[in-house]
Amino acid sequence: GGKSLEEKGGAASGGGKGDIVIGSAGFTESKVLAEIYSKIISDAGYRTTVKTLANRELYEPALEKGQIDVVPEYASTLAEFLNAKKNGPNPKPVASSDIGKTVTALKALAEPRGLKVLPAGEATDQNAFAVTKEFAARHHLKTLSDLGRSKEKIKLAAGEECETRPFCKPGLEKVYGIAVTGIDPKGVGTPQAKQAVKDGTDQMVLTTTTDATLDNFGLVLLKDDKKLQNADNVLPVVNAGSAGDKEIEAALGKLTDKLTTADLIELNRKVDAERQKPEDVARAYLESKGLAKK
Amino acid sequence: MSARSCLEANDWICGEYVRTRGQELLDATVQHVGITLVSVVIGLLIAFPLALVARRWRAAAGPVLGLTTILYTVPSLAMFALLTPVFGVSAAVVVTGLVLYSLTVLVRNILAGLESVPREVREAARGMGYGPVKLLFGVELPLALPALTAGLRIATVSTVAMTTIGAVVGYGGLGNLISSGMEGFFKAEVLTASVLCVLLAVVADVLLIGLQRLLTPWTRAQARARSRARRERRAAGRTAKKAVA
Amino acid sequence: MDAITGAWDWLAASANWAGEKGVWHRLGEHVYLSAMCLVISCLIALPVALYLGHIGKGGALAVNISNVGRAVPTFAVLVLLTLSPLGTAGDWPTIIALVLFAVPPLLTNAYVGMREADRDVVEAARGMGMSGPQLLLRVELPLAYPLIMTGLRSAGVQVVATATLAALAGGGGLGRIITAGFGNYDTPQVVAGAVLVAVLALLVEGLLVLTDRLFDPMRRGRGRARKSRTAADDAAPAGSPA
Amino acid sequence: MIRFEHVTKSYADGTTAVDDLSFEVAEGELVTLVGPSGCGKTTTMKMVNRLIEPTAGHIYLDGVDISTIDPVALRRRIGYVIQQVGLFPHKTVLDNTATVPHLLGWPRKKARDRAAELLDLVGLDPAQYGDRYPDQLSGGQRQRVGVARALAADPPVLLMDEPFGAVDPVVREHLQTEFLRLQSTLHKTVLFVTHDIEEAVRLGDRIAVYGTGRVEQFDTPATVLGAPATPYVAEFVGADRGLKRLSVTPIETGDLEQPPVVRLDDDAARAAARLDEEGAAWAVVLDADGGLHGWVSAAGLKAAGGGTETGAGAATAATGREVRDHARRMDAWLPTGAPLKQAFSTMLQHDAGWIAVLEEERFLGVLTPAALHAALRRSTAADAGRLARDEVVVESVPGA
Amino acid sequence: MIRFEHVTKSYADGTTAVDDLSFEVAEGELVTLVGPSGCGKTTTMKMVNRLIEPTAGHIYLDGVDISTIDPVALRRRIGYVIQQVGLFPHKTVLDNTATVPHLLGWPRKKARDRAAELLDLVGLDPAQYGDRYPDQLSGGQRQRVGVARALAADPPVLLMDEPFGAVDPVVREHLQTEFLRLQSTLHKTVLFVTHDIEEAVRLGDRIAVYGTGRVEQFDTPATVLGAPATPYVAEFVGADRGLKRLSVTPIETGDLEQPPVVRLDDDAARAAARLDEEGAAWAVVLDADGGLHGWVSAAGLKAAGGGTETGAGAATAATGREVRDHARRMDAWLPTGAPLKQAFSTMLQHDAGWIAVLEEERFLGVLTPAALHAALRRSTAADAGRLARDEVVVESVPGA
Ligand SMILES: Nc1ncnc2c1ncn2[C@@H]1O[C@H](COP(=O)(O)OP(=O)(O)OP(=O)(O)O)[C@@H](O)[C@H]1O
Ligand SMILES: Nc1ncnc2c1ncn2[C@@H]1O[C@H](COP(=O)(O)OP(=O)(O)OP(=O)(O)O)[C@@H](O)[C@H]1O
Ligand SMILES: [Mg+2]
Ligand SMILES: [Mg+2]
Repeated sequence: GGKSLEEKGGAASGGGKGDIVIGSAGFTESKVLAEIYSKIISDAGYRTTVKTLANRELYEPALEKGQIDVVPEYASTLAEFLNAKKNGPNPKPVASSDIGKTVTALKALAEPRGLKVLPAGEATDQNAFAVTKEFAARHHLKTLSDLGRSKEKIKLAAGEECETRPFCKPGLEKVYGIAVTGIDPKGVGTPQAKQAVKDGTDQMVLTTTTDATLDNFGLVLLKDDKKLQNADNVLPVVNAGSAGDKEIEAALGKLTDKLTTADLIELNRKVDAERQKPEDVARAYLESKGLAKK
Repeated sequence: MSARSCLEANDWICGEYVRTRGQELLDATVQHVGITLVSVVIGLLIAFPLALVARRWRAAAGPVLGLTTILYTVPSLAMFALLTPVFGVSAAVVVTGLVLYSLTVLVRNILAGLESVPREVREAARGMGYGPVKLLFGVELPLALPALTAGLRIATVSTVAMTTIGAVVGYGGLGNLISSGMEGFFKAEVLTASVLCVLLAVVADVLLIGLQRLLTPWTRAQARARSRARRERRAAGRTAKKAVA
Repeated sequence: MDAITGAWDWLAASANWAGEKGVWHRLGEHVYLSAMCLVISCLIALPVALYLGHIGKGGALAVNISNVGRAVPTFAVLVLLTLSPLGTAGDWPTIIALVLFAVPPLLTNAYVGMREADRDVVEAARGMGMSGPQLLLRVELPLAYPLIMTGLRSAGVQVVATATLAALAGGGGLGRIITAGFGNYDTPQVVAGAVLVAVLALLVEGLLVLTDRLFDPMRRGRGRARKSRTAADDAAPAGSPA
Repeated sequence: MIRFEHVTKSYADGTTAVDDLSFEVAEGELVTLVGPSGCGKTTTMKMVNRLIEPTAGHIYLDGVDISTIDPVALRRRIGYVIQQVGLFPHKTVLDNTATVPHLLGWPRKKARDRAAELLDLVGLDPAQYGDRYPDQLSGGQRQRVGVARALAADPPVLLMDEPFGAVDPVVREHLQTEFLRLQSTLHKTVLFVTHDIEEAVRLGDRIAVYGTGRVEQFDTPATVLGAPATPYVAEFVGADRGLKRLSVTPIETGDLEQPPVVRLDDDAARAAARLDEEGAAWAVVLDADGGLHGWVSAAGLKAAGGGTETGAGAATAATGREVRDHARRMDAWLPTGAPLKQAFSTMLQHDAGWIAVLEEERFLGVLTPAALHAALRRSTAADAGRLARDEVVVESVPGA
Repeated sequence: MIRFEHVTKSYADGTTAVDDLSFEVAEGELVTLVGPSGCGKTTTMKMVNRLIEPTAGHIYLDGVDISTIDPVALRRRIGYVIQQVGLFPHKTVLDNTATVPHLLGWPRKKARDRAAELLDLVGLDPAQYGDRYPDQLSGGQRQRVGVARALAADPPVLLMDEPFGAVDPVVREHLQTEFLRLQSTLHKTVLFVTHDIEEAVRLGDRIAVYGTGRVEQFDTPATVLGAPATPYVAEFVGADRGLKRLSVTPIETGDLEQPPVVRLDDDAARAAARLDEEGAAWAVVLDADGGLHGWVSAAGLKAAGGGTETGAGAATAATGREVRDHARRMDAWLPTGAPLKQAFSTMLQHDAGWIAVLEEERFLGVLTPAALHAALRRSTAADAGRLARDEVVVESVPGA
């Protein structure tokens, strides 16, 4: 859609190349990433705005329609989402812990929808499980394997879907031998889910690796030492029509190359623990990596 | 240093938060007020004819009320998911959703208000040659105002609260802050935005009470006369005192 | 369209109705939760509204205060309650959040209804020597009845619709069908859940309308009066210029 | 007993509706309040059952200051017919009527029976109207239900604010009669507002005539009509108050004229001669026992008598010989003590220029229009001068 | 013109309120409806302005079937005073009154001025009451506002349902007078419900007496009173309907008596002699121009005349020589054509046994109670027989 972009750019005042809407999901990491994307793309000469939509159900259709042009995404999650969308609920999984295969599968699902999946980088934000510090200390837990060995009965705070997802309850039972007695459907990484673990109502909570509020609830992550989780590497997904430009791809590519999981954790921490604003955090990050235009 | 710690310590109340995010709070509040106002006004404009239809044709009453009920039960996520393709990602999505939600209360209360107009008053008006429209606006509506405003108050306050669910498409006013605060467990953000929300609701409610007072002077004729008499007495007392002095 | 046929299929599958996660069970939870909230709300709102409406004082303030309960999104209230010490108290956070939400329409409408009762009639009743409670129960309440019922119906429908939020706090109810659908990217299930909620709300509404008719203190009178009135209203001239 | 002591009521906007009112209604007395629209009658009533609190002054019921009585208990003792009727729209006519009995905890059956009885009393068939709602009644029917409702629990005190204002004369007459009948046995203490002076006169033991906010005259109906205390009262009770006195002035023996009296079996000729002698055109005819039979005209007697003398046939002579053969019947008569109004109406109704007045069976004399007029004038003068009636000589402008 | 043709109205519950009603109200005619409570008067009214639709039959207004007229347009032409008053509680008294002018789009100022004028007409000072709400008025005041409201836009047709039911006699009299004055210039077509037969008689060109759902008699007031068509009507208009005829029967020359007449400057002695001769106790005294001066008693004249003859002092003789010196003034008199009721009241008020009747300034004769009675009887008989009044000879039972 370069041509159309040029036309757009021509019409736009200020000599910009066009308007790009970056979508973000409702959680911190997505917001920061969206801000970073926004900065980079605007440095590349586009006019950008960020729109926050609660979840994928809302922004993905908007992305397909071109109401949103770019979204920071996670390879496996998006793949499964599109998989379900195409094949109905509970289809044969396409995502795995292998990032390459996952991205290939994702591309296959995305392209027919007019979505262009840009290359994935090293940074990942996978699902992860957390328990209270005391619980971990009492039972000497560092990894999920430790938990499996401890034979503790576990009530898991997660989404209802955990029941069937291979990476969740079935995986925990099969791969780690953890005795999951039940699922408390308080959502993935929601405050109430973490609170339930803190209160002792539940013993473990499903959250993400980059969750920076765990400290607030006195929780620690258990390491996924047997690679149960899918490869949820961060990658930009764009609407092929409205944001398929090489320039955008190139600009985002530079970022993807530099971004690491540690960076994500740090970014989240700055927002969720230090309570800085996402846009400030984004700017500071880009400057520190020398990606920002002066 | 201490201010910093209040943000980092994640206190419920944090001055630093208000200081650093003043603009953000203001923007959110403005957006909140705007969306609420537009939604309530449009809601009223739609609810009114619906109520009239329900009153005029008794057979329509069931379907109209049923429809507003169904609309109210559509989960907000689903509602917005359905509306976004139509309106794009915009405030219109939120406004439309809120309008549809507000109909339940408004239609019902307008209907109840209109039904409560005393018979002989209605009859006198019709006997004088009030046409249906004049009758409605000149007689029934003013007399239905108390019930109507009761509904409007509930609808407005509810809409103030429900505007926050607009956060799912990024147009939730203070709701954007509440949901992001909730997500990041940012207590000060959640509390400040919630308090602002409550304040907005209270202010809107008080404004509506004021509006109703203004529009229904007859209900307070007695009280007004009393206070005027009191004022005059006081004034008289003052002049008397002056005269003595 | 897919979603709708899918939802139909989902609803038609008997497997989805049975068991602990089945519709029947969720429906039971939902009804229980809604009824509980409605009853508690009535127990709180009606006495206050009737009393204040009867003495004619303090109503504006009470309505104002109760409205605060509705000013914060129920969802936020629910989460905050869950995070508070009450969080471990089972359904209570949900119930409290819903009660806060259901009280204002009940309170406001009942209060306004009481205040709007025909003065001549109330005066006649007072002149007859009705005590405060008698005046309230025998005259003002019946006269306020239509508006009270309006409040109850609004509250009822809204509570049924909003009780889906219980799912967010890990509670039961039809909301669970919806959230589970979301989690599994199962749109038909989401739609099916929403339809169930809508149907339940309609049923509740219908039930309340029936109760309304059944207990209407002047059910016969109103019906007849209405009939004759509309008869006159409807008799618009066939060939009239207007 | 109800006593007003310097009672004043000013409304919030400064209107003084009642100003320094003092009067007393004795136990078992029925006092009617009349006065111009807006003069404070309703306000007075409502202060008695404390629907309105006076701005100043005190009201006593049976000697107790009502401001010390619990309003609810007070109102239970007082039946109240509100001016605006104020029926309960949500209750049937029967239930409306049974309201106070219900309140007082009567058994359901008894309350309903009582209500039905009272509906009957006010002329509404309980079977036909009992189950209707007020909406389905005419204006006058509603008002009557209001009256029935106030009377249902038989309260010792009644406040009635224009209770019969919207009913037709026939029903009103019926209601007044019923009410007087009740009152004569039950002796309730009643304040009764009416705009109908005739009603005030008919029902009231005393009448309170209100000026604006004040009582201008408080006296018996006859006195108010006959001797208005002020020109204002005179105007209010009406330019035709003399006529209204017709209803309150009784026929007295002194007012009667004594026309010639003949017996049925008197000889016709002799009777004719007597009339001739007295210069009378007619005579009253009594029967053998002294009861009223009718009248006979001088002309008729003379014609008959002449016929006999000039030698007509035996049959004529036989039929013409006695007064009986010439007398005409006259059934109408009045007892002494009947109001003059009745006398007047009866005369007109029977198209007569006089009416006989009897005491028991005994003929006392006849009342003629002129005598009626004189009686009325005398009674007016008597009340004005507060004299016994027979002390008054009507002579200022002589009668024809 | 309003014409009812076989109009029937049955309510939903089966009550037939109006049954096959047919009558006609002429253009500019005022017809009063009287009848027992619940007989269908209000129903009749409401059918005229289509607040109620008849079950059967047709109503024509100026020849047009009203069912073909848009109800709103129809009602704008018809002023309606509702029985329950029905003021708008949310509007001030002034705004209530200005309602229809506003509806008709009069300029604001004009509408308000007109409203103020009408409030004045019904006896409510616009400055004092204009800004009040109905709640702050007494019952009678509310009703008057209702009347003012219906009259405000000067509609050619009026429906008035007991418009003066709650006001006192003085105000009512005032309202009636004003209303008659308006009617005499504006000639509206009016249906007027009242429970006050006197009002019906006074205001109505014709009276429709309702039985239950039907018109029992529809005729002029005098006929209805004098010759009730059925016993029912007779009972309804009252046992004292003869008395009520006082208001509708005018004084006619034929009713008058001719007492001796003397002039102010007649010689007293000669006048005394004349009275003696005629056997009269008094004489009417006229002044030099033939105008009424007063009366003189035979006894007074004789005493004076006797004095002169028996040679009293010159002074006495001088003062006693003319009638002037013995005559007493009598200011009250009546014009011919005044109703008998007025004559009766005036006689009582001036405590007189007779009243002079003048035509312009000319003395025609005097009315005495007996003559008044005779006149009343004659007029009743005339109406009953539908005869000219002077054809009737009152003799059935002679006067005293
Ligand atoms: N809505 C109704 N349903 C049934 N019957 C009714 C209804 N309205 C009036 N009626 C009956 O119809 C009859 C006529 O009523 P209407 O109001 O015309 O009487 P009215 O002559 O005006 O009496 P009033 O002088 O007491 O006002 C009454 O017997 C009344 O009970
Ligand atoms: N709430 C009020 N505020 C101010 N003035 C009032 C109020 N109520 C009544 N008034 C005035 O007080 C005066 C007395 O009213 P009240 O109702 O006692 O009159 P009433 O004698 O019953 O008259 P009616 O015969 O017309 O019913 C009236 O002039 C009225 O306008
Ligand atoms: Mg009054
Ligand atoms: Mg009527």
